[in-house]
Amino acid sequence: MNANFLKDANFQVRLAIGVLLVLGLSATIPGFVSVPNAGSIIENVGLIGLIGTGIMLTMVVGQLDLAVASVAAVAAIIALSLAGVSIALGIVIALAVAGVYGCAVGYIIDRTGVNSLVLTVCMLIGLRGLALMMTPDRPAILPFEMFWISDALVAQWGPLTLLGVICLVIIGIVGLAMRQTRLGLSMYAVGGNVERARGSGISTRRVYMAAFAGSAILGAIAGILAALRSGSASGLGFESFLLAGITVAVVGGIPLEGGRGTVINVLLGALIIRLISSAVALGGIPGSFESIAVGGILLAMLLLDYGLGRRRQAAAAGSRADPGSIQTQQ
Amino acid sequence: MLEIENLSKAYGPVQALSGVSFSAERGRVTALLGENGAGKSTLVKVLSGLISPSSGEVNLDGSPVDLSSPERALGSGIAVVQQEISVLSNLTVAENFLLAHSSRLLNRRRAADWCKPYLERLGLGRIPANAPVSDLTIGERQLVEIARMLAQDAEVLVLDEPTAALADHDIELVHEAVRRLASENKIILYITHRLNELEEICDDVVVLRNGQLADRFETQDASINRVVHAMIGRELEELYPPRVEYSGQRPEPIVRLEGVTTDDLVQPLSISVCPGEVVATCGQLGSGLVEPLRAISGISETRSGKVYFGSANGKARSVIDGVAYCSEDRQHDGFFNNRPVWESLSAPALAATGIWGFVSPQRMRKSVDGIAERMTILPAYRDRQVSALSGGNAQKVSIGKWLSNDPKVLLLEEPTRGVDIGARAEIYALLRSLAEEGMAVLFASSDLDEVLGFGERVLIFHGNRMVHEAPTGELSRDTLATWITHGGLESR
Amino acid sequence: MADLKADSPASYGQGGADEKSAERKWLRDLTPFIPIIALGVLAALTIDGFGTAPNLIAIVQASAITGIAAIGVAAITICGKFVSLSIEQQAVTSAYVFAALYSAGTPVALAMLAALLVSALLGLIQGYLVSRGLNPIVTTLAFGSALFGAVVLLADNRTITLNPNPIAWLGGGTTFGVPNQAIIFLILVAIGSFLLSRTKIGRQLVLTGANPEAAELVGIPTKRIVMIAFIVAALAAAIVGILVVGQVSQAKSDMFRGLTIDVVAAVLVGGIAIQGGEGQLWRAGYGAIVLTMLSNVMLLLGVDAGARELLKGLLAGAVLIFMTVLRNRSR
Amino acid sequence: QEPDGKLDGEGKEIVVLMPSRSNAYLAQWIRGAEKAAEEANYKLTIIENNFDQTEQDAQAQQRINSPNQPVAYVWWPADNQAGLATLRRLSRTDVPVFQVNQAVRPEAENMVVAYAGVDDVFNGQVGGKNALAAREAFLAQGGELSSEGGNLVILKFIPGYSAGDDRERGFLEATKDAPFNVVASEYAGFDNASGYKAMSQLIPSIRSGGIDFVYGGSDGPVTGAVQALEEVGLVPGKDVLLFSATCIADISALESAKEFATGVQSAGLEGWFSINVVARYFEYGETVEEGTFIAPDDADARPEFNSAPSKINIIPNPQVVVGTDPATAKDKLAEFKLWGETFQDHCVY
Ligand SMILES: Nc1ncnc2c1ncn2[C@@H]1O[C@H](COP(=O)(O)OP(=O)(O)OP(=O)(O)O)[C@@H](O)[C@H]1O
Ligand SMILES: Nc1ncnc2c1ncn2[C@@H]1O[C@H](COP(=O)(O)OP(=O)(O)OP(=O)(O)O)[C@@H](O)[C@H]1O
Ligand SMILES: [Mg+2]
Ligand SMILES: [Mg+2]
Repeated sequence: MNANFLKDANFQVRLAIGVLLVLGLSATIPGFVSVPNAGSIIENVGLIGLIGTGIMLTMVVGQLDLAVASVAAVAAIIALSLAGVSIALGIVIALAVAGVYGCAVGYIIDRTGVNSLVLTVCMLIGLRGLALMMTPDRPAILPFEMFWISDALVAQWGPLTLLGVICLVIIGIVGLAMRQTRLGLSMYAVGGNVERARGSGISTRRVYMAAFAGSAILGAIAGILAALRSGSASGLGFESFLLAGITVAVVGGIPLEGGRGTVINVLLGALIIRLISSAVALGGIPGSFESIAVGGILLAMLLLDYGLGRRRQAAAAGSRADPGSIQTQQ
Repeated sequence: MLEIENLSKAYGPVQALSGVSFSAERGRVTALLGENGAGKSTLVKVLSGLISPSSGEVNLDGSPVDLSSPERALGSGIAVVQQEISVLSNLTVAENFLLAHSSRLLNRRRAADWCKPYLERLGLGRIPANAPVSDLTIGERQLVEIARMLAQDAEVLVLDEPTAALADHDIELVHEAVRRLASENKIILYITHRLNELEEICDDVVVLRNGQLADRFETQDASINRVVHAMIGRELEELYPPRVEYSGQRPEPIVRLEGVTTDDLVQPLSISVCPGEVVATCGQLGSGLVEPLRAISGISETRSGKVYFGSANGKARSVIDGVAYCSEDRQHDGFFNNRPVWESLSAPALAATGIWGFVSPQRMRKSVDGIAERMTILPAYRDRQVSALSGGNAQKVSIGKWLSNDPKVLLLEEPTRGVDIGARAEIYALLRSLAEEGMAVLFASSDLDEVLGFGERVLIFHGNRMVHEAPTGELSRDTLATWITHGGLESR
Repeated sequence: MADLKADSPASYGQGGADEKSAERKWLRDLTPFIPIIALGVLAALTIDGFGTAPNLIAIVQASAITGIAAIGVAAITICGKFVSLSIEQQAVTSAYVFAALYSAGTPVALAMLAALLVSALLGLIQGYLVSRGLNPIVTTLAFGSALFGAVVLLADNRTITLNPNPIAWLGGGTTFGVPNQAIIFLILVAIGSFLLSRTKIGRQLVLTGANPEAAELVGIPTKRIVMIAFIVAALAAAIVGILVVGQVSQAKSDMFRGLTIDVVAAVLVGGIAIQGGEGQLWRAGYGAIVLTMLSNVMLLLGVDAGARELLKGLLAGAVLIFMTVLRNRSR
Repeated sequence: QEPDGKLDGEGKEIVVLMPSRSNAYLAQWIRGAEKAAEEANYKLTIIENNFDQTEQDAQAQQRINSPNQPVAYVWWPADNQAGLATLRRLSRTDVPVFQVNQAVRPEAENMVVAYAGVDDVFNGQVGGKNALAAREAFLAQGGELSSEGGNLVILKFIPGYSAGDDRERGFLEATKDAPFNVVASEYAGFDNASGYKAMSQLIPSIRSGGIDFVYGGSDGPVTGAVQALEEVGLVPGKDVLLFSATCIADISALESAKEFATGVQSAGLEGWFSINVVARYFEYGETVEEGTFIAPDDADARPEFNSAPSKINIIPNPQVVVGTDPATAKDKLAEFKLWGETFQDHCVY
């Protein structure tokens, strides 16, 4: 885990890309540089940032959670179906359900050593079904008199909306926890090498449960917020969350081998992706271009990290050559 | 005092420990010996809370200790260095220390000062606490791990083959640290395959065999024979097979390096190995001793110079040129852990025939029986997964697989690291007989006794260059030690 | 001394060990069949018209498309690269290539060949990237996304309809009452399984999945093998694309929605070890059949769509966990 | 200026928020829309989402916030219900909002200026008419109904897709006086493949009871069903009569009279009509007349629309009955014309 990320080559490149995008788009797209537009970009960076952060948690521990989108759908539906009773209650229950589910997945993975990728694919299928079951003919809707909530969420203060702020705060908290608690550090350890982490006296069970509960809850929050924003949640909804989340994490530079990555990466990735989508939204560019662009940038980032990775190995080999490397490095 | 009372552990069919009972005194270093698969690491894993025993219990100073989880074990005062290196290479040195720290919240600012003294104690003062572990050599990593154990100031310290991957001067540091701990009246369990470590630091000796307590005595009453007998249940006539004396001069070299340099070999190297010869490269870890082997096998790029095979020349493609290479990390790339033994044994032959065409599994299975016999791998195990074998037998598989396409050159890194004395004797005997059949054997080893005992000629490496070459007959252990530590005879 | 040493490992009760592990192995091999047997019994008892030949054929038929794609993907799984998430887009691509070329007047055979070649090329590209160490999941995900965009763009989002449809017999026809799709599916399963267990490349594919480093060291061309695995998967996808064009006589950009997930589910339910290195390709096709059977049964029982998905997911998960646990045990 | 019937938007911008054109119907819709925009001299900006409401919300948000606003928003929600809040936000801007393709929900009536496009209940009713015609033909050619009213299989689109349910509803309304005996109502997707899959799995359990009619939401699933029936030896057009509510892309079943009848819901026409409605709104003093206007299904030429649009504007969906005789089917199709364009022009894209 690289504490001082600014020194990190992967990070610098991505920062550069982000900056270039901003400049390029401001130059080419009319009305791109405007406080409200910045507002909606930040808001959506926050939203997919939440999902990305969840996926990051599982990537850091060397796993991958592919079920976030379905979890988001189920949670959102639960929250809104209970809105009639009390929206707060609905949200609490939805998050609780997500948390329990996440813990269960983490527990199973630790206990049976089953591959998380495929286990969560099964969950992806199953939970999507559950979501459809809960909304047989019409989506769950926010009672009309509660629409003030969704307006409040997107009301702008300068470049910020309540929705954006909530997301960013949560992401910030997660980031702090990852860096300042032993559990956080243990996650990086487990991601680095499970056996060694065990050997170092870490309870992998707690770590996996934390990671998957985390990703489930963050996914649920994202789902609920999005549902509140649009005032309803349908059984088919939120499917774009998965690709968005993974893209954000990878474009942000979180290696899939695990053991590395911070919320900073996620936010950066989210920014890059959102800039592209907002260009699409403002410019009315055909959607096929967007999927080409996103796929392309994803591949580009993979290749970039691959290249940098090899550079680092070469450096390591070099450092092995002269025993004094350690002093010279600093 | 640490009392272990009839501890048993079964892995499915395998009875790794059965009713082991012994006690370790405070202020003394208790050596735990036994051949591969004797159950040492299993015992350690139980003590560290990694696995729960089938039966039995452990008492510390009279009161039972809770070993239900690694944290609990640590909490009740047992700190462990596992056999496999377990410092995390994606974290910094300091973070590795923090992992073992008790508080839930981390204080990163203080971490550095906190772990400094422990690092210094193991001669790692030059390593900054925020250095990523992935920049350290294997040896350094092992030392960091021991330092981390010190930092946990536990009552009981268990070290599972801590020196297996270390070179002499590092080993000395470890011994100092251990002695210090003993003088601090701690309880120390020390596992090793290097019998010469016994008189160096150990006070008591406990020997396991097939998961049972075989013998227990104090070091001063220990003779090598007694130890060996306890370990393998019989006398060992000799460890190293006798040399054959050569009449007349050697045949043409089968491999020649001319002015070869690689990333980790800074000075052009020119050597040659003849058929029937057993040559050792010796040096400390990371001194470049493995580079000739890697250059020949084509694992490392040659920056300059040429590698000649017989008369032909060019980069080795192991199969085609009859070059067999076993890396130092057999678990990682020595065999196919989750496949039947016979598949590993037949893999090179399969690969040698290219990827197009048909094969019959039955015939492949048959074809390896000869090798398996020769490697003394029991029929019962040939259809089992390699993962069910213990260290020694696994090593036999990783070497033996090459016999399936009878190579001309055999390249082995640390051929007997972590292999018990009985299995070692077998492996030496085998290699010798292969050499007599005209195979050239080149092995890299940081175990001086092995080099002197088994090698006929030794190439000595220091600081990524070859500093000396001599027939082993002309070297004493001390001169060799001086060469590899100082790169010369006049000590600076 | 050799013999003495030799029986020391045996001393931990190997006899028992053998029986035990043998019986476990037997159990493990049976595991994946449990769901289909259970399902079959349940269905035959509860539903009239389930046991009938036409229905069973209909099931194989309905699983053919997923199944063919799945045995392709299984090659990737077995060589240790998890799965490809671009199957859907690959199938669409070759469907379009075939349909476009044919309606542009190219002879059928040529159009098919072209579709296969294009798909193989796409597979090769992904295989190359992955064999160089890129993560297969994300690589294929990204590649698929880009590919889909490109195809939709090139096809100008039009549906290409073939009339007359030259390969209707292939996609839709039947021989002795058995749909040709089903026959092709079963043939491919047979061929695949044979290639995997009895050819050099097959064995080396498995070893590559079992331990790439070791494979590399013993001289197995692991990179080439990975690329070949991806090409195989791509070809399977292409076959699927062509067959469906034959069946519905048109190519549309959204004609394979959800195929990828079904394929992955099939591979799992079939019980192929996701970490690679374990043979038996037929399991993928078998998994496809189980899933179809499941949804068929529930459909006949009148279970609604959502519940069907839920059960599908749970079943896949259950098989997966069961397999993993048994695998750990029998070690 | 005075309305002179000549539409001119002076190149002003109309923003369409709609699902992705990766679906052929939407792609064709867009072509029609662009045609209309060009005729009326408007600049058309199309913002696609991947059939995902969250994405569409974000896009709308973004567009609302951008300083240069269009003269009109055209709203095609990815999920009619889930899109409400965003629609509400659009309606809060002082830019007029027109909803298309997905019927306006009651809660949203005062959020949109007008609706233009298909009416799926109406489409369903056309399907119903087709059904009644089919039953007559079936009896006429001496078919035996397996039950009172005849056994019917309904193939819907996908779960949670309102248009499908509306079409079922409309169908049942139209046939409630002489109801069919619905033996199965199953989701069968939008295209042949999914229709085939669904039907071939249904057949075994219901065949024994007899299958007389199959009603599909569109030609897609029906064409698949045709094949499934043939595979088990049932002859479409003789043993079983199939019909749908609207045509889509694949007309092979109709040409061979294996499908009895359909309706012409033309994607291109809908696109053109929708934007034309917007243009007329501005031309005729930004007013709409109350009530519903169903565009006439003139055969030979596109009718003149020279008045303000209505609150609800529905495109025609004329019935096309090809009957059961393969010989005459092609000609019947060839005769058909709507707004001067052929069946092919409308239904193949
Ligand atoms: N995870 C496991 N599953 C099955 N058997 C195991 C496992 N771990 C160890 N064994 C078996 O238990 C026995 C004891 O293993 P252990 O690692 O304790 O031996 P050891 O004395 O440490 O050997 P070495 O000196 O090679 O480290 C061996 O026969 C080994 O094969
Ligand atoms: N055989 C070796 N001898 C000496 N040093 C080594 C050896 N192998 C690795 N190292 C050291 O480890 C550093 C990184 O090697 P490696 O690729 O193993 O890192 P890693 O994968 O992060 O660590 P690990 O393999 O322990 O997880 C190298 O720069 C080198 O300093
Ligand atoms: Mg051990
Ligand atoms: Mg490594």
